[in-house]
Amino acid sequence: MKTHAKKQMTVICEMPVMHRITRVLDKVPVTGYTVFPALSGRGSEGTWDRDRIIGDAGRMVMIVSVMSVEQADVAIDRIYEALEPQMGIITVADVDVLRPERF
Amino acid sequence: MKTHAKKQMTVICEMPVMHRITRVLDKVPVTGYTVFPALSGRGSEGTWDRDRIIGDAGRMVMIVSVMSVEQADVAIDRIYEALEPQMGIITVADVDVLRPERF
Amino acid sequence: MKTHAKKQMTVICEMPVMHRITRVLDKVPVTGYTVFPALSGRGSEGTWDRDRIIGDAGRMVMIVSVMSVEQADVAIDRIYEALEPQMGIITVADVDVLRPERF
Amino acid sequence: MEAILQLAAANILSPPVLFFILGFAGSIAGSQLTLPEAVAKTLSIYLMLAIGFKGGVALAAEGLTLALMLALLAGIVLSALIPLVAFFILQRISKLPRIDAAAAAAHYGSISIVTFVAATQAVRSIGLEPEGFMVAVAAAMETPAILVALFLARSAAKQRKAADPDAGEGLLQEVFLNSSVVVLMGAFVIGAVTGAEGMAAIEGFIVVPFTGVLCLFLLDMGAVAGRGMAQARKVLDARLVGFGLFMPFIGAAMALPFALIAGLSTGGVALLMTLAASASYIAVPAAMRLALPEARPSIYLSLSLGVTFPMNLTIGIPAYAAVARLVTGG
Amino acid sequence: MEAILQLAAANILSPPVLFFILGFAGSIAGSQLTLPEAVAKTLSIYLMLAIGFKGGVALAAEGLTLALMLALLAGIVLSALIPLVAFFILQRISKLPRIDAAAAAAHYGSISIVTFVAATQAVRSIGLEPEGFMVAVAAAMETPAILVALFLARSAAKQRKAADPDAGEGLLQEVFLNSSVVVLMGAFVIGAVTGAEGMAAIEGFIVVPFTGVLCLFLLDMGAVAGRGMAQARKVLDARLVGFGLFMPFIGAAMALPFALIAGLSTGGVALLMTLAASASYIAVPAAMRLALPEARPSIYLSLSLGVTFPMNLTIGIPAYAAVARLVTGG
Amino acid sequence: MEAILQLAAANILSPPVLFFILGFAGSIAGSQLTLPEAVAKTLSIYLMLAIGFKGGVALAAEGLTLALMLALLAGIVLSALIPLVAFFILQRISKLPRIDAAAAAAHYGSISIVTFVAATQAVRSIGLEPEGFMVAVAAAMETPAILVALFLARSAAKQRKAADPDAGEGLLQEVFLNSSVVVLMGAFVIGAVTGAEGMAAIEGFIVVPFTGVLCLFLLDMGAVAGRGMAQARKVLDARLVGFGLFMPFIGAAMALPFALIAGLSTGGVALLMTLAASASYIAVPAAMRLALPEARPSIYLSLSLGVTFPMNLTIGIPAYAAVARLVTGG
Ligand SMILES: Nc1ncnc2c1ncn2[C@@H]1O[C@H](COP(=O)(O)O)[C@@H](O)[C@H]1O
Ligand SMILES: Nc1ncnc2c1ncn2[C@@H]1O[C@H](COP(=O)(O)O)[C@@H](O)[C@H]1O
Ligand SMILES: Nc1ncnc2c1ncn2[C@@H]1O[C@H](COP(=O)(O)O)[C@@H](O)[C@H]1O
Ligand code: NA
Ligand code: NA
Ligand code: NA
Repeated sequence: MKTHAKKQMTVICEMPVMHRITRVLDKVPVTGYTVFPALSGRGSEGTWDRDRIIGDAGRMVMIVSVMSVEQADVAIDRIYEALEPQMGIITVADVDVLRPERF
Repeated sequence: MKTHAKKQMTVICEMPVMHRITRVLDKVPVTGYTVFPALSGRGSEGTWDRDRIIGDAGRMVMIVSVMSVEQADVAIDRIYEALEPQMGIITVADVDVLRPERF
Repeated sequence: MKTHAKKQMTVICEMPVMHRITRVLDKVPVTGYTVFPALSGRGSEGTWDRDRIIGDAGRMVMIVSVMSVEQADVAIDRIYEALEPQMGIITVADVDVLRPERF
Repeated sequence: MEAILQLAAANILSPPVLFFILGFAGSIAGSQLTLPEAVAKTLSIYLMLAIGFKGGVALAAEGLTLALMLALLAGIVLSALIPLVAFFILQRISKLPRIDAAAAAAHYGSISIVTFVAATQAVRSIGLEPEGFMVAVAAAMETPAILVALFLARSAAKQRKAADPDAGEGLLQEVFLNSSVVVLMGAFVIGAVTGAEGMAAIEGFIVVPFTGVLCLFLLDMGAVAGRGMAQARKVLDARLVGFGLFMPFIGAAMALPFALIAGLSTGGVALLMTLAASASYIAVPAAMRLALPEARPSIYLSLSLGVTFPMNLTIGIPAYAAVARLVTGG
Repeated sequence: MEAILQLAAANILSPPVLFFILGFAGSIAGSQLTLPEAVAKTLSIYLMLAIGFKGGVALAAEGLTLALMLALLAGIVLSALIPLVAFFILQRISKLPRIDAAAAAAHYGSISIVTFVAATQAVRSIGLEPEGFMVAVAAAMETPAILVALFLARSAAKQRKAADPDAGEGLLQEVFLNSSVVVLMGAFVIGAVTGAEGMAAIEGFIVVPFTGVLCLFLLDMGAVAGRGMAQARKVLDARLVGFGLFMPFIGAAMALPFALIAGLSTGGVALLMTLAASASYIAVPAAMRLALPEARPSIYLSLSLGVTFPMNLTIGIPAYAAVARLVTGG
Repeated sequence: MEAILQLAAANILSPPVLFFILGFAGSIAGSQLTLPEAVAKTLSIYLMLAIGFKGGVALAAEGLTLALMLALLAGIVLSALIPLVAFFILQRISKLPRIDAAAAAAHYGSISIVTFVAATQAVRSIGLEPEGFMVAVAAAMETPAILVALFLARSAAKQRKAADPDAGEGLLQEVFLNSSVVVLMGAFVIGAVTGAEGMAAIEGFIVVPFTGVLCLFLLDMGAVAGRGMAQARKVLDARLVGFGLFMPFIGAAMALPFALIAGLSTGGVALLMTLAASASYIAVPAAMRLALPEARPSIYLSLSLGVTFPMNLTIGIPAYAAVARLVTGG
């Protein structure tokens, strides 16, 4: 089956910032995204653990969105801006997809 | 250390459909897969949030399976068929693995 | 925006072994990692399901760490050693990142 | 009539319904207030365990009666009949594709266990003692509707079996071993076996905090329903909303003669009407995603969760109870 | 003085505080003992629902009084005033950047609902009956501090609005519809509406197991606070730790005249002092991550969770209660 | 003999055991019925908190006795001795590699806290009052077995220390600070400190709903054990299954003389026998994954969870209680 080259953008960010990022994605616009909860981690501020913090501050999630190369070009700058002062990381990777009509 | 080129197949699909996909993977056969729960997301039908829906309909999971290029060729067609009328996305990416004897 | 080539190392391992792996990452050192909980899966020992096992044995997590190529070279050997007798898989993939100063 | 209004007011002003309204209003105002998935799932298991066990204990006191058999039969027939009526009405009043209509119809044949729990509570609070076996009737009504809906949709759905010979497997398991039926009937049997002694052992868990737990759960359900209603505004036209509001009364009306023939008490009549009036939003949607993936969940979930469920909880239940009292003179 | 020590001893030796200490000590010793996130979140909703409902029922018995209005006003003024004082002190005694000082100050204007719950429990256990409406005062004090902190930090923060015109949206929702205010005030209103009858229906859930649930929750909070304290050692210098220990007493002292003017009962005075003394660690940190991302959470969370919270729970509450008794002669 | 059968019947027909059987049967029939991980973890913390606290309160009433010291000693010795016996038997009757045998043996030296809770409940329901300090004995028996198993397996295991000097760290923490020991002993001490007064404050949480919560938890454990048993069929041969069924009786028999020497009451004797008979399935498996990763979890988890646990819960407990009565004449 023929597959089609797309970009997968992944943002690991804090829960309170999540909506800021998804609002950016909505405006690109991309066709969709999925958010995954993290369990624990370590960064420049030390370690954290979902069950050992309370509230949303410091709780990380991973936002995954598959999109075309053009959309990725637009999204990258805007996400950079929105996340700039915040903790977290942004990665872009090449993926092949089935059902290209969905992106 | 020498690494070995494999394919990572990722399917984001609804919970009720999950077993249909893993049954397909079992038959390829692949050596294994791991399923991750999603927290929320947006697609063509709008947004969803794990804590704001009840039941499994509309609840998405991500199935990740690392396999050889040959297995991926087989898996792709069958997963396409199984997922065809359903929501969700299918991606394939290149990864290098350690311990190739496990795939 | 300019992106920068990095390596994303992903380890799917059992919960009790998690700290062994993160200790290895701390020593490389990498700038951070994030751990995600798995829901269910299948491997050489058969299937498992988060809600159907008790305790941490057999419960899998995914450790994701983005790092430079040099760090990846170091990390790979050490993780291999730490995980050698254990269940689970190790993959390395190419990703581009924003904010390279964070890695 | 005055009695009916009093009943309705008492129902609306009870803590469970007020917490439901709180969740509903909060959700529409945009609050993030919901229980975590894991807890909501557990609370629903708790409610089923408690209501099942109490039903079983009541059965142990009452003994097996002909009414039980008749009521079970009535429930199964209703569950199979209501989707046909609902499908017919939907085809007439709306332009829904056949497959969406069949999927939506299935929800009305099956039941909402939370609506059943709330009705049991409400009916008891006005001094009626429904038959313990109504729990078994509820369990029996969960699934026949699904099979009828599959039959209704067959011509429209593609032949998925051809592609995956095991496709039906997951579906059948979903339908017949879904955990709500297992917990409900299991606790019912355990309650019947252990009787008053068993009740004494665990009433500190299943009776003492029951109404309060129901409040907490309905707070969450209110938030979910509020979201469903927001969705409903986008995807449902006036006719479909009308269907969601009136179909329950048609179901309840269909149940009335069955309830009387089965010789149920006033409380039992009210509960059978409520069961018939209620629409599923857990078991049937999951089955539909497998069996009729082309049917749009936004339609059937908005209808059952965003329109019918809140209507039943606030207006429906006191109305059915009032009718049951009128008709039986209870 | 002896009375104060007795009070302190009774407080420390009560099961809730002992379970807090257990969690705290276990966490420092390195145990993995914590409740899962989903459960901790639910327990905190339970505590707010219970305390809100009880407050509402009490209000229904007391009736609306002038004191209620005055106390609400006092709470709002205190919540706005305390951050200014805290900010001023922090600027004097520490070298914290302006933005960190503003963020930390906001926490002290807002409140910790768990501290409030524990204080209510402690105050009741020594025979005082605080006003039911103190729950509404607690809710009213949650947010003004946040707005004041934003004002304080404005000059330091970059103009994020320019980059994303919707940036404020999430923040306002976070501030005004955060679920603790909705549950607390919603349950309060429902309690006021359903009164003694509503209480009879759900006291098996919100009264019978209440203290025990609080123990379980404080076990978990102890573990979280222990971790916060371990963090505190790394990021806070002696002056900041001192701030975390003494600022509560300044807040409590500021509250005292307001409480007396509002004509609160002895229990009410103790609770208003506790509210003023307590520091937020849920609502305010989340708002700060959005509004002042450059402020370091390690500073403000360590202060409020690792220093102030345990101090209040063990020493602060009995001290405020003792002062309230002395001053009111209650 | 008749008395024994009566006891067994009463045990099997109690709600907790019936819910266990429901979960077990449902799981084998293929139902998806389980509690979410987060809730199951919390319920097990609740059970330990409640049983620990009750034990402490009982100790406060009884006072410290020589029997306590003797029982603690007996528990520790048994926990170290049983793995040696189990290892010896496994080496004789099965062809398990040395390392698998050592890992499995460790499970039988340690304990299952749920089995202990169920036994306490069962023993109380027939009118026996076991010593409060048995909780401390349970906690003391959790870990010695693990150390013995490491010793047994040492020759077989590779020298992992060489590769990672910190490897042992996680293990020791897992072994000595695992949360079940912390909760159990912590609640025990708090119960002993606060005594009857503390009990009055929280019995609405730890006594009133206790048996019902146990039912809910055992429903889930039944599902987990049912899955373990399905696994057992695949990986265990008849001899290993036989080991899983009979080893508990050997452990119980070993405990009997210790219990009598320590001068325990009838209920205490029954509990020490149960502790010796039970096999760990939480703490020890996690430790084994770290210490002996080459040992197959499918073997030791199937044995302890799929064979021994259900046997103890249904047949074992009433048998040990009956023997304890016979021997002590209680
Ligand atoms: N290199 C990395 N790879 C994966 N996750 C990371 C990495 N660096 C940071 N994180 C995640 O982002 C959070 C915040 O990190 P930081 O922005 O460094 O404070 C950490 O707690 C991790 O969960
Ligand atoms: N482009 C995408 N990237 C990541 N996840 C997606 C994407 N599109 C859809 N999804 C996920 O799949 C679900 C269903 O989407 P859809 O098939 O468009 O209805 C969404 O709610 C998302 O969780
Ligand atoms: N090829 C694979 N792709 C993704 N996950 C895998 C794969 N193989 C194993 N796993 C995961 O690792 C666990 C242990 O597998 P194993 O090491 O084969 O016993 C499984 O239960 C899966 O969760
Ligand atoms: Na119905
Ligand atoms: Na304050
Ligand atoms: Na044992």
